[in-house]
Amino acid sequence: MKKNEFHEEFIKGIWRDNPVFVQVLGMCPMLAVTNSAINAIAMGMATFFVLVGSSFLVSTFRHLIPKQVRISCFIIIIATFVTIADYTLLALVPAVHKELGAFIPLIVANCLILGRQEAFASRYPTKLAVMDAMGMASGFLLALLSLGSVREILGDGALFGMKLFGENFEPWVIMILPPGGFLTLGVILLFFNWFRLKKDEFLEDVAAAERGGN
Amino acid sequence: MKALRFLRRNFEHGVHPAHHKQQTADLPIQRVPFGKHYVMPLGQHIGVPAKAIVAAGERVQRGQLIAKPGGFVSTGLHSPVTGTVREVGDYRGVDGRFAPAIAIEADPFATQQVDASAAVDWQSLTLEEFIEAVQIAGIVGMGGAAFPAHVKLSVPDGIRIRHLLINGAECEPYLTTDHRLMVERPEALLEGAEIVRQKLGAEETVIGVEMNKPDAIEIIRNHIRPGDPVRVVPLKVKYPQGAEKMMIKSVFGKEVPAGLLPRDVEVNVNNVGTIVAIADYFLRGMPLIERVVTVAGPGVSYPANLIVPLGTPVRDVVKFCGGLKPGSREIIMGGPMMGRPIASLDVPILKGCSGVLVFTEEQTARRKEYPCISCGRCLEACPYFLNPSRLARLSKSRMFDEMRAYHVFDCVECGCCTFACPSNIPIVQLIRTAKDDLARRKEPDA
Amino acid sequence: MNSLLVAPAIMVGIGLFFGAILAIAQRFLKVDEDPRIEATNNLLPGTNCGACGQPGCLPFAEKLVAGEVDPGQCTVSTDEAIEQIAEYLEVDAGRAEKLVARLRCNGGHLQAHQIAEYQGFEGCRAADIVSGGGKGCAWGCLGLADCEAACTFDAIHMNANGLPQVDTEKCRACPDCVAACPRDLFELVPLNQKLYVQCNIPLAGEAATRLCKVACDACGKCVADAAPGLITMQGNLPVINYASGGEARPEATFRCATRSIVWLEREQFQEQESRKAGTA
Amino acid sequence: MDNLLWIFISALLVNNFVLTYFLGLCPFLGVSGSLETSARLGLATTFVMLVTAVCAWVLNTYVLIHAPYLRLICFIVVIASTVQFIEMLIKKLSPALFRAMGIFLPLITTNCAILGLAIFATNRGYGFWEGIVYALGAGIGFTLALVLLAGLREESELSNIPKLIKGTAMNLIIAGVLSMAFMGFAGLFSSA
Amino acid sequence: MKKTDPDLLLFHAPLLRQGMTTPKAMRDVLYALAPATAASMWFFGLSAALILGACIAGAVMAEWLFASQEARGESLRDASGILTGLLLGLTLPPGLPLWMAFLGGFVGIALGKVIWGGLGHNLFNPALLGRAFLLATFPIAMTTWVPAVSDGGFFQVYAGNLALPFMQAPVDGVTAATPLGMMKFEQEVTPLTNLMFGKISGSLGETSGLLLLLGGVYLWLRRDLDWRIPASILLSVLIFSAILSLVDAVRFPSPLFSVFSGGLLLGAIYMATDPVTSPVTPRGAWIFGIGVGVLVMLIRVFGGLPEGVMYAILLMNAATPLIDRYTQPRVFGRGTDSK
Amino acid sequence: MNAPTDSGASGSMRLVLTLAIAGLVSGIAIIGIYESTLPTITANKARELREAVFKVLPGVSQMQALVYRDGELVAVDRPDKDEPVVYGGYDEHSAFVGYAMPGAGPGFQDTIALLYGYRPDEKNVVGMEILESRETPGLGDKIYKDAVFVSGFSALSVEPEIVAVKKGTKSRPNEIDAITGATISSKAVVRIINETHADWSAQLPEPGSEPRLEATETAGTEADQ
Repeated sequence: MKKNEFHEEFIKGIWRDNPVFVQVLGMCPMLAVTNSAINAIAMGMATFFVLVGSSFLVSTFRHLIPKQVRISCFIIIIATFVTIADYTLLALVPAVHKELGAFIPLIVANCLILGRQEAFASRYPTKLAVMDAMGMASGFLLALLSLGSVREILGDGALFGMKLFGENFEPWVIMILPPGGFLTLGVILLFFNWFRLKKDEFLEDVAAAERGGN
Repeated sequence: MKALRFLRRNFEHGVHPAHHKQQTADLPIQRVPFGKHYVMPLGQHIGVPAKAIVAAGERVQRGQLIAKPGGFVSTGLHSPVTGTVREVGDYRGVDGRFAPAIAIEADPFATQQVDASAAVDWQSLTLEEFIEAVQIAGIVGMGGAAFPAHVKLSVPDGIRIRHLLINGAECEPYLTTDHRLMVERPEALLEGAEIVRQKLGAEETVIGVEMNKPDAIEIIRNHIRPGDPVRVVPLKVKYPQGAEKMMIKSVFGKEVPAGLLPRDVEVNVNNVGTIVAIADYFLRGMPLIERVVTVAGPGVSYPANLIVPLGTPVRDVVKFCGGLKPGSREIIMGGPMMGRPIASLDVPILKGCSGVLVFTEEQTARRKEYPCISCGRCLEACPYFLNPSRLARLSKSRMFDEMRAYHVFDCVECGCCTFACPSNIPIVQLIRTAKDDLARRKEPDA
Repeated sequence: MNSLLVAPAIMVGIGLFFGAILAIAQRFLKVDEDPRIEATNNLLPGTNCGACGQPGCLPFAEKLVAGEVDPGQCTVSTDEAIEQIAEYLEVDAGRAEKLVARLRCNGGHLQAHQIAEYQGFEGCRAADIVSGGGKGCAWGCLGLADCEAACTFDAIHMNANGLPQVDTEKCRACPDCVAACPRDLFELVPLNQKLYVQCNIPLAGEAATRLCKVACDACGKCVADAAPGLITMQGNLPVINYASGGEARPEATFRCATRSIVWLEREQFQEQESRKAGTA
Repeated sequence: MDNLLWIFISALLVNNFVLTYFLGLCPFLGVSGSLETSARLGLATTFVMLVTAVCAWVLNTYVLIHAPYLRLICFIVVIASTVQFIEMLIKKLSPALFRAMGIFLPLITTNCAILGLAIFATNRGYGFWEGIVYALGAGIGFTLALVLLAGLREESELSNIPKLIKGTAMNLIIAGVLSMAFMGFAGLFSSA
Repeated sequence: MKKTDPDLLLFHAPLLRQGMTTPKAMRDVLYALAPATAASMWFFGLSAALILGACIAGAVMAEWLFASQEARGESLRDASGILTGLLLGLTLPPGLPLWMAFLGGFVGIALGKVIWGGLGHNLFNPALLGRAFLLATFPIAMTTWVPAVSDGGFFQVYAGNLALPFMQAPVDGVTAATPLGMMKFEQEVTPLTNLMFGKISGSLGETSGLLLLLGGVYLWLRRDLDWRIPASILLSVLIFSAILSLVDAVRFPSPLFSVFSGGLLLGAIYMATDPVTSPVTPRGAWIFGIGVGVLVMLIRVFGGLPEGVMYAILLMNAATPLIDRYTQPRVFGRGTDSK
Repeated sequence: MNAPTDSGASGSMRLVLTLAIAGLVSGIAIIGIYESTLPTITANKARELREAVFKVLPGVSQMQALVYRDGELVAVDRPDKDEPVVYGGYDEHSAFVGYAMPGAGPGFQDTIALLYGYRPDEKNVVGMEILESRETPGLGDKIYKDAVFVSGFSALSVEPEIVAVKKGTKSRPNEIDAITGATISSKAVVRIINETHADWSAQLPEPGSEPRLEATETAGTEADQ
């Protein structure tokens, strides 16, 4: 039972409550840095680190933080983690950091992170909170990666920098430009909607069949 | 500048439908023989329905008062025939709904004469008595709206009427009732106009006639005695020239402010038929029990201009005109632009019904509706300068409340937009739908 | 410069400075408002993300308290938090009985005939203004689905007979369909009131049945068969008065020749619904 | 002067915050449902951006030269507090103004466009006036994008957009098209 | 009911209609474009036909693929998809690979029309959307211009046309700059007669100014076109460039050059006037046109691109809902306060 | 939720204290990470800069930062913030070779930042490297991806100023072929170099009297570690 619960918290973030595809949160980094798969992963990892770290802290100290200043405290905690992530990336992978540019500090303003603190971490015990954060962050990472891959494959004919289609491929430049970000995410959401619609239809058909059978 | 506009005798926008009047324009008015069944709905006018004062089985004379006005905005009702009241009950009306009506069975042996001695000496009446007489006589606007005439004639204190404008435009295609009245009864028209002008204290009478009726203009001009304050103003042929406010714009160059009435620009507008009816009542003692109806359209075997007793079922009228041609599909009460289609041939002719038009499959073949491409033709057509395209889109999306901001209630449903629409969108219907919804939802607050 | 000291010093300084300013500001600039707004706001995530369409959590809370929005519109909150808000705000609004929309007409295509063909915009109200849309009965359901379009909960679907089928599970008894119907056929009725009159024709006898096979002809048998006082005839239609004390029982419907008074188990047009399910 | 013009045009059109930097997307997608709300939010954002530019400049000049590593945390805390303070002030002083603009202030605080403005302005080493102009351009650009999207969305409410697409997917695609149209401004005044 | 009665029809008045219908209007635009289309084939040979064909095929394919079953035949019959394809094709360079042209038509309809709910609901001009997509996606191919066919005759096909799908076009030997490009980057002015009669390089449909004007006059006579829009676009471009050339006649183009070069005529007469995506109110049409004109000149003269008609129209498309909203006509009998 | 009732002085104090403590802890954490990553980051930056300088100034193996102070160009250890700086490049014998001059300005999309090598003795640009740009992929980005264009800067006279001409029409030493289809971006690069050069030309000393390499400040030693 207990195990299931953890499991559940983790899974829901990846699929059922996917922060990007379902809740439509954290769009700024989502679109800005996904012009290549590598950038997407770097951003995803940074977000993962910040989200899990701050969820852990917030959940641990949730009884000590007064209600009125909780948002300020959350922000301070998040900003600290972001700064840490920023400097770490800068030191370890300067090339990637240069690509991501100002968007690493902007993780602070990602509603996903603050939202999880408020909605989950500040109300639930540490273990659950961390599981939830990991699930959400993984879902976010997954979304970033899928968007980044699509954009890189079409926009550069490559994935993780490796050319896929040979030299003569005509890249779809728009994909790595801003409009491509909007359009790709729009189309992906479309597919998501379509999938959910089909699923609902399927479930309804099943239900109707059962009713008919009875 | 103002003088120039005066010369133009026009209003802005509007449309130019083919007028189709040649079918009946030269046919003299005929009288329909009396039939058997008559149904007189109590609410033939805008406003409160009349109150029946007869009961089933009672014998009534032609011209006898059978219902009293139910309030101020209400008129009297007179029996169109001599006969027996069969029932006071619910009958289907033009709008498809059932409403209280007096059903009368005509006496086949009666002479159906009206007592001419009932004429009233209008000059001896005070203004109040005059207005009450018009109300009892059951006279309403005969152009189609059926607005009680006496209400229009009651001018509040402080407002002065300087011009009596008589509407002889008859801009609706097919219809020729006013045309024929002007040609055949110019004396009655001028007599009636004089009565109303004197009672209102107006300075002059202006008769506005579209230029496609030169014979009518000619005849009326010939009947005007020198020195009479009457003039005939020929108007450009354009729909809806006969709409009250459009005509005022054309004739006087004045725009009646939205929400206000012609009297606010010192004008009183009456239809030719209304004026003739007033003359008939005061000079010949005949209340409003019959009217001239144009029966025309491609589905009618013998088109005609007819005097029809009110309450006559459409069926009898059509039968008199040789019945319906095969393939007849739609029957419209009134003109083709603003008239109402009827659902059943048993619907009676009412006071406001100026025409019975029958259309065949050819005219009514289902028109494919295309999406609105915002071409703007409706805006160019709307004489009220509304944005019909947007109103229709809002109505389709059921965003009725938003339509207020686009002045949906200023729409007079003249049909210009729908006429002009290349996508065949039923714009007027959509606007009426919204008005209907808005009006109904307003009630709980009031 | 000793950065090891500078950083904490600045942080503490900023923290103290703004903490103090805000604390003072809160004291002196406080504006009185509905305490429920504050409380609701505290239950919200406070992310001010704007995903709900409101400009922030506080405005959302204000709208919540004003009853203009649903707690569920906050996409960031957890389900529990939403429930909590709903509980907090609805303490006094506990509605015991579930109401559903019922249609006062049973005259679909099969029972009530058209006297003329309607052509134009597919909508009840639009059709109604064109001489009543050609339906013989001037009071009955036009079957052009204005209610289906108006229903925000997807609870109304037109059935094969051209009548709106209300899904009692989904129906939230909002008055949308009541307002949408140009013939005022919908009413909100408790789900457990099973005796129901399905006709709106104020005519009696043959005049009514000529228009519709299932019209109430005002014969009065149901009045006689029901508990005394439960049903009365008003304007040629039976009116059921539950407050009269008489028990509503199916017997009242047994002698109705036109089936215009019925005993509802759950859905209103059961036979069509089961047929549809069977074929699906 | 040329430089200031270019900074302004660049932030306003060429590098519109929403359409090319994806900043402030949450309100862009969330609040753009109604035109009036959008316009107000846009104006309020522009105002906060101006305040932020001043704050950022003050912080950069007087505080952060001693501790550059505190940039992020200082920005966010100071901006948040300042905005909250202004919000309270407005609420007290002018309820009308508060209703018109103030209710958007908290939403703006955590809007990444604001933080982004501070960070970009710092990265580019903008001085006081450059920062102000940049904020003005970015704010008006944000308002422009928001109002355009709101107009398009309100209009598309009347269209029969397939159910499948309606909602965020549609808004994103509209934003994508807008972003594509804004590409036409590339290079504007850069050669002047 | 007595069976002798005919089955009456209820159809809301007015029963009378004027003759014009929407598909007829669409076809009128096709007819109006016929001379310019023929000219494009005259100048660019078979390539022109191939590109136009590919665009139309892409557009129609998207229409067909995404339309619901019942709407399928309809959307094809109203000719709007074909029109979109044709218009798009006329804005493309003659040497463009065919697969790109096809993609442009497809995307134009899919993103520009289908997702909005079909004809009449789109807020952006689908043809221009397709072109904007292509320009952003394949910037090189879309800005590589080839000179008109010289002696090879009609059946000479540009090598670029036949590139395999998703592959780059082979580098064509000869390229030529458009008059606008030459003006912008080399300050070289092309003689006006060449602009009018098409002896220039450029996109398929923009080469012959006179034929485009001819089609415009036809549309105007047929009342299929809101004359205010092209009038205000051309006027504002004329005035704007007149002022500029007064300032510096060498750096800035002359007014007539501005009007006849590039896609301005094509855009002003056939794209900006797309009724669906332009304001419906008369005052709105003026504002729209002036906006397009000013933006075109702004982008051409001060921007980074030689041509800005497409972007100008798309941007004003985006502003159309706002323009429409704030330029509602004054209602009869109401003062100027009407919203 | 019971906050409004007990918002006395103690309540406020607690809020302020919580914030202060949070700030304190966070400050310590940040300073920790900053201090621990600083050497690496500094080294990275220095290496990048050095590589760029060496690239734009062929034959250079040592460098130092130079700023213009009190009417002359002097070598500095660390230039002040907002102080314009050039880098002097020296060969292995510590002889002056040329300047590496950073410039920035508006490009097609956004600011372009670049570094170019300049040899005052030849009055030639001898190399150019784009440090930062957001030019259009496939077009504008050729200003650093197109080898032909970049190599065009390996011997380019600045007298009277550099001129970008249509591809294939270069005929004078101060002309460079622009990139087809990316004229604006190419011209932007040229303009940035021209402007930077104009800014500095008065401040650079006569050829031959450049500041000497200050041995203690060789950038080379640090990077070798």
